[in-house]
Amino acid sequence: MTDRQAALRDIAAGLLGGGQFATFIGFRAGLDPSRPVPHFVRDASGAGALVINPFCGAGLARHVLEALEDGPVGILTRGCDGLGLERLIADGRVARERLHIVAVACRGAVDPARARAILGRIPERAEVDAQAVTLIAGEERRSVPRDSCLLSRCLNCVDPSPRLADSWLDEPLPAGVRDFKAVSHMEQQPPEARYAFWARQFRRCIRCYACRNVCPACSCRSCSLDDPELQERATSLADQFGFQFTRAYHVAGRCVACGECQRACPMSIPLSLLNEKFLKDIRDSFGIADPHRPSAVEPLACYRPDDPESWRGDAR
Amino acid sequence: MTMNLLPSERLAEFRECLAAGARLYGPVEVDGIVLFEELGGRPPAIRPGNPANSLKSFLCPQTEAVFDFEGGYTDVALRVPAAPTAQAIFGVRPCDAVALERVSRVLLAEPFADESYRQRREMTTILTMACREAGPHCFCRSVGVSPADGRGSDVVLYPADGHYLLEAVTARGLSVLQSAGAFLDPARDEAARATCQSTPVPLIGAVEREDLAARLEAVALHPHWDELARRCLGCGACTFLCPTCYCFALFDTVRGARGRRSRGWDSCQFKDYSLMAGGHDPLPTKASRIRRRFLHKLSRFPAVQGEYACVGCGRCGGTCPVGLHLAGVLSELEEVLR
Amino acid sequence: MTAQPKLVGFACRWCSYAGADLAGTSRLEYPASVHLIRVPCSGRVDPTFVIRAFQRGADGVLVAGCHPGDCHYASGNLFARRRFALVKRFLEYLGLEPERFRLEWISAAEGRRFAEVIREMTADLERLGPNRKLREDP
Amino acid sequence: MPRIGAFICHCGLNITATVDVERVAARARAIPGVVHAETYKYFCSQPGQEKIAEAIRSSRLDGVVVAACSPSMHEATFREAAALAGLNPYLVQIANLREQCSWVHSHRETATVKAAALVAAMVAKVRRDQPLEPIRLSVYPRALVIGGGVAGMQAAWDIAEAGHSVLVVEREPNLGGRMAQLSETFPTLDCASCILTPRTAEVARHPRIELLTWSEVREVSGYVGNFSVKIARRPAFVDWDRCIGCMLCQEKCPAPAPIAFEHGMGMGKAIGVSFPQAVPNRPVIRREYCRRFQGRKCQVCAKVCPVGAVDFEQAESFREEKVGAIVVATGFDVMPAAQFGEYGYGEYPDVIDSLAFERLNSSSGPTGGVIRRPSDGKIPREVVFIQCAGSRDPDRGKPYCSKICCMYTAKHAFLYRQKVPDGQAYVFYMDIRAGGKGYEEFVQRTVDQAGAMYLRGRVARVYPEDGRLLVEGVDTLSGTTVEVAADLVVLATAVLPREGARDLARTLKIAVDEHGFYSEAHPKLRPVETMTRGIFLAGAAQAPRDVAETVAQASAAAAKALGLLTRGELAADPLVAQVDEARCSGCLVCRHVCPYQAIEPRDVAARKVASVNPGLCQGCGACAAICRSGAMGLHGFSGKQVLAEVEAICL
Repeated sequence: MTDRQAALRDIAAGLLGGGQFATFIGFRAGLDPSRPVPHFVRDASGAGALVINPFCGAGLARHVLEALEDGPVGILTRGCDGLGLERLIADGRVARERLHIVAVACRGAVDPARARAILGRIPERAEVDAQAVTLIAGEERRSVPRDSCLLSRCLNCVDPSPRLADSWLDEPLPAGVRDFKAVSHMEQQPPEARYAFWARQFRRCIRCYACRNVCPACSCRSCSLDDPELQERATSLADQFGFQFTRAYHVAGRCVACGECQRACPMSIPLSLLNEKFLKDIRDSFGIADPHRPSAVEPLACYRPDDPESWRGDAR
Repeated sequence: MTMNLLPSERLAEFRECLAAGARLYGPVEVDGIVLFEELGGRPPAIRPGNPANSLKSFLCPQTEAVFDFEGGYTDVALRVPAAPTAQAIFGVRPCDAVALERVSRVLLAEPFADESYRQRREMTTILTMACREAGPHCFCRSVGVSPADGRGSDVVLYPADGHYLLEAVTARGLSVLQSAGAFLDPARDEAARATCQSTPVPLIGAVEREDLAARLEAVALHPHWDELARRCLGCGACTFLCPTCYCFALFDTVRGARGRRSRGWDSCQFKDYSLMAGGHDPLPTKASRIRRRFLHKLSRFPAVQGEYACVGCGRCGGTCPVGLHLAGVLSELEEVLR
Repeated sequence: MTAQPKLVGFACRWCSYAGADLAGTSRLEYPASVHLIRVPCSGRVDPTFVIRAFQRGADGVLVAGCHPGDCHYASGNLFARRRFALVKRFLEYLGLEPERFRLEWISAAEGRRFAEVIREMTADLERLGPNRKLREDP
Repeated sequence: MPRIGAFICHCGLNITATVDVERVAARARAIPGVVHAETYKYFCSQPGQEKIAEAIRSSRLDGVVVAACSPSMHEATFREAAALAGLNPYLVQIANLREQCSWVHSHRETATVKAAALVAAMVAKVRRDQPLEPIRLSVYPRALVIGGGVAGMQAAWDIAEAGHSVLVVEREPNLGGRMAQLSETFPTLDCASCILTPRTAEVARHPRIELLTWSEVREVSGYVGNFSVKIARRPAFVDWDRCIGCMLCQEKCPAPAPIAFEHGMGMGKAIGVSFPQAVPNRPVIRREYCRRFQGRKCQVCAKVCPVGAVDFEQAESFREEKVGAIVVATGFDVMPAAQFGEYGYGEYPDVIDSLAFERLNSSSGPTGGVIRRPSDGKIPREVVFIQCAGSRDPDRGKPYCSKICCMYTAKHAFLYRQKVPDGQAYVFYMDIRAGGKGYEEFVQRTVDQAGAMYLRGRVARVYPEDGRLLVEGVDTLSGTTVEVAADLVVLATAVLPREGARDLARTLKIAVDEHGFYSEAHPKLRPVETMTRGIFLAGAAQAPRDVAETVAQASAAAAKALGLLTRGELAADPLVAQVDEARCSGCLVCRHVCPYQAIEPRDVAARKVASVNPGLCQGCGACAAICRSGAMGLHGFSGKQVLAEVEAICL
């Protein structure tokens, strides 16, 4: 852990000191030790503030968009960040050659709220491995199952390491295969239960657009959701369904499953469950094994002459 | 102020009594998140800290009709919505109640009182639960609010072991206590209030109140706002959840010859928030909008109203996707100043 | 008489809209539930059009285009096929009944088929009753 | 504030019979922005159009909705009328109250409510229309004619004579098509080749006509005035530039080949031309019959060729050609034998189809014009002609009338009697359709002078007995069963589109009807145009028709093509995609879905945005549908317009 952090600081300092890079994006300690915050280092002397620990939860990919305005960017990159960067590159928003990707293998990030609830106080440190999470505060060490306190996106993660890298802080971890268990579970619910579930979730939406603003696939210069003729500002349930549908559909086939939308949602709406539904159907219908990993042409911008019409007959 | 004791086991009956004459709202846990919602007989989820949404959901709703219209371009009939009915909100934390008092300073200021807000405010009874434990993001003491603050409340409940001390703060609160008299014990327990008054708030960020406004103004043009803007995503989570943010925008929904003019929450953190018809935007950058939010809450609002437009509820810190906690930002600025 | 279901149809101008015209010139009677919106191609249909129809009270939505291989623009319906295969499943995932959304291939020569699809879909919608989903609390 | 006018057409009784047009007009008036609504019996008429024009002027309308028949009928009419009155023609929308409302619904109340909703949708749409100007396109002054039959040759000739160059692509080695297979033509009994041969020669000689036979159109891209065509030429295995047309190769070739031209009645050679007067007079090797290609030693043709033109290594070659207009004249096929089991077609050699009978009649045919039956070469004494073999038979064949059969059967019966004076022709028919100049008279002559016996009824079956064919049928006029012992049975098999017509339609991106015939843009008003601008139809590829009609239509198609070619520049529909550059993020996902390669990146203020070439764009809207930000718009079908229509319908 400390080795990686030291290496990261060295690389960042080197990049910024070399004069070619204007910004290095990573994390630094926050007000609360369980909530490090995204940090933008501008010169080599600031690299010492960078930290890596299991509380580093926020996605960093989206931040390169603005940072690139100042010049080339170095960025600490986990698997999810890497997919986000791939998305931005595929969308023509980011030039690969203007990035220096410092890859790190990630075993999962701790959800600070769940960790605090378990410990009864703010944890100061945490250790994450393939089996368990150890939360530490003062003299207290508590080992708990991963699924009790990791961010939900980390529990479903199949890309612990980025596919793009310019330097590595450690050995890459192998990629896995997404199982879409939560989507399958939802699909098995009766339609009325599904509707009741989503209506309840969408009702809560406050339209803060955090889900969109944090999303590496939502990098449009201007968003149709901001155009009142395309998306009314009203928040009736009908409008909430319209908004949620449009957000999810606009990332269909483009979502990298980084889970940032769900992490960012202040109302805890399970947005990943929407995105993953599209991903699962793309995998099943179009034979694309890993639809969350960006490809040259996105699945809805191409076709095969023999695409299945398996949905035909569903209605009758 | 009239004070009474309510035995803990009679709390449910007390709530039922409240629900008899008004829609009763309170914090409940739904899908793993605590929200103010209509209780509908569910037991309230009283936890340290605050529910995700604030009381403005009930006093300045996310969207509300201003009027309905019907007709063409020249001959239009208007219909204003029905007056609000009575509502009571139970389990409010003192900071949220104080926030209502702050918002009312603006929205009820004559001669331009906000009629819709006024009607709702008058029909709303606030039953506050003083805090015996602070939430993870609370910093009320940093901004002059106490865990036992009664401002903005009608009734404050001070929890003690086995009972609650009930204090009527307003005439409306008094009548609530009178109508619930059957459950109440006229005994007094000053200690309950004192306990809450001394509830420790971790004061994360250790915001120094001294000269805060002046010190903020001193860094108003500091480049650190640009750094904050790099991190900020420009979403509206902080403002929409903030109990003291009251900005709204008007919009029309038109359906053929009918339509509705509504108002809905707006956020100063949104691009185009202050875009003017002529194309000028006084807050053209994210940095300018963030700075505006902080200066408004901690300097400009106090300059006019004498109090911060922040009650330390901690929602912004708890929900900001990139950890832009108000107290955290202040401490960063302190660093910058040094 | 009871109120008819409201069926919003997006029809490609070359095939399905022309097929509906042929149903007209052939005087094939079908329910007045359907209201066609003429689009250049089924590939023009943005799924947000579909959701908007449901939001505003449509009981069913039909997207109709040329048969695969017959698109006037060669490939528009093949993009539509992919897109609406996903959208259809997604709407069902949100709880909507499958009968309420259909994607059909109807050529300019298939007036009879157009009438048949409208009859079928209207019967389905009548059986399901008015749609409240995507609009109202359960 | 918008100023929309709504014009609700009665269409005589067509709309008013089911829709209460006055109520529709009243509902329209209640829509904000509608300042004028009126009804009239025929808005498409001159007085009707004048009413619209008058309202545009007097009410200062900035949008017009005409609620009438389908926009495919009169959208252009009303747009022109509006333009004459000073309103931009693209501020006109049509609500389809006839084909999609009054004609298909009978309940007056629901039809009226629906009609009002359709009008409201168009009002919502027209409010969001923008005034547009047509796009100017250059026209490449050359035509492509696909098919070298009589239709293609006529079209090519007319275009070339008018001064424009033409490229004719023919799939067979030689020009002539179906007509070259015919013996005589009805009703005049002119020799078909006597008519066709001079025309063929003229076409071949014409300085502005280029012939590409033994070739096929493989790919077509571009748009009206600017098509790009990829043509594949099959290997002839003979260098036609060297070949002098002596046909020694054909003479000496030892391998017989059943060439399509003889329609099963005679054999040709593995190398050679289809018929003696073939143009171009150049042979091809049909490799499936050639001994050398079957792996045997032969090469006789190469040995006898005086100029060494035989080239067994020749491969398929391709060329790209640019043309401004395309005439499709691919002709017809007849229904294959397998369809007619009850007539013994394909089973008994003396049951043949009419095209085979033409070959037996032809003086250049396999029998030298003597009618001999295939089985034993005997001159048939009794011939039964069965009409409507596959036509007018919705259950097992085609529902349509093949149109030419009544006349050519009469011709066959007539010619047969001329050649076999003691022979007897019997014709089983359903109805005699002899509309046309001199046609009915000709049928009468066949009955009166040639003594043909016309029997109204269907043939139940044909079976062999004692070397003859027994034909069992019903004479529905007398109500008796009829049995005829015939030497030869001739079936008037149904006319079908040419094999491969559907594939070509896909290549050209034009529509076919349910039977595979090419669809015209309008059955009455645009009968030779397709829905794709710049592509025209001639001959039986569109529907069964005879030589005279084919030639007339070919000239019409030529005239339409000339209308384009002579202009040099033309105006195209401006309903194309356009980019809001301020909103475009430059992701260029639109490029992937554009079928016309009409989108290119463009640098604007140091960033990349999508840019649409309006000449290439055909307005399909795939780009607009996939653009998430709404930066890609489509004139006439913008997202906001469609959403407004949806909202209006759902009110």
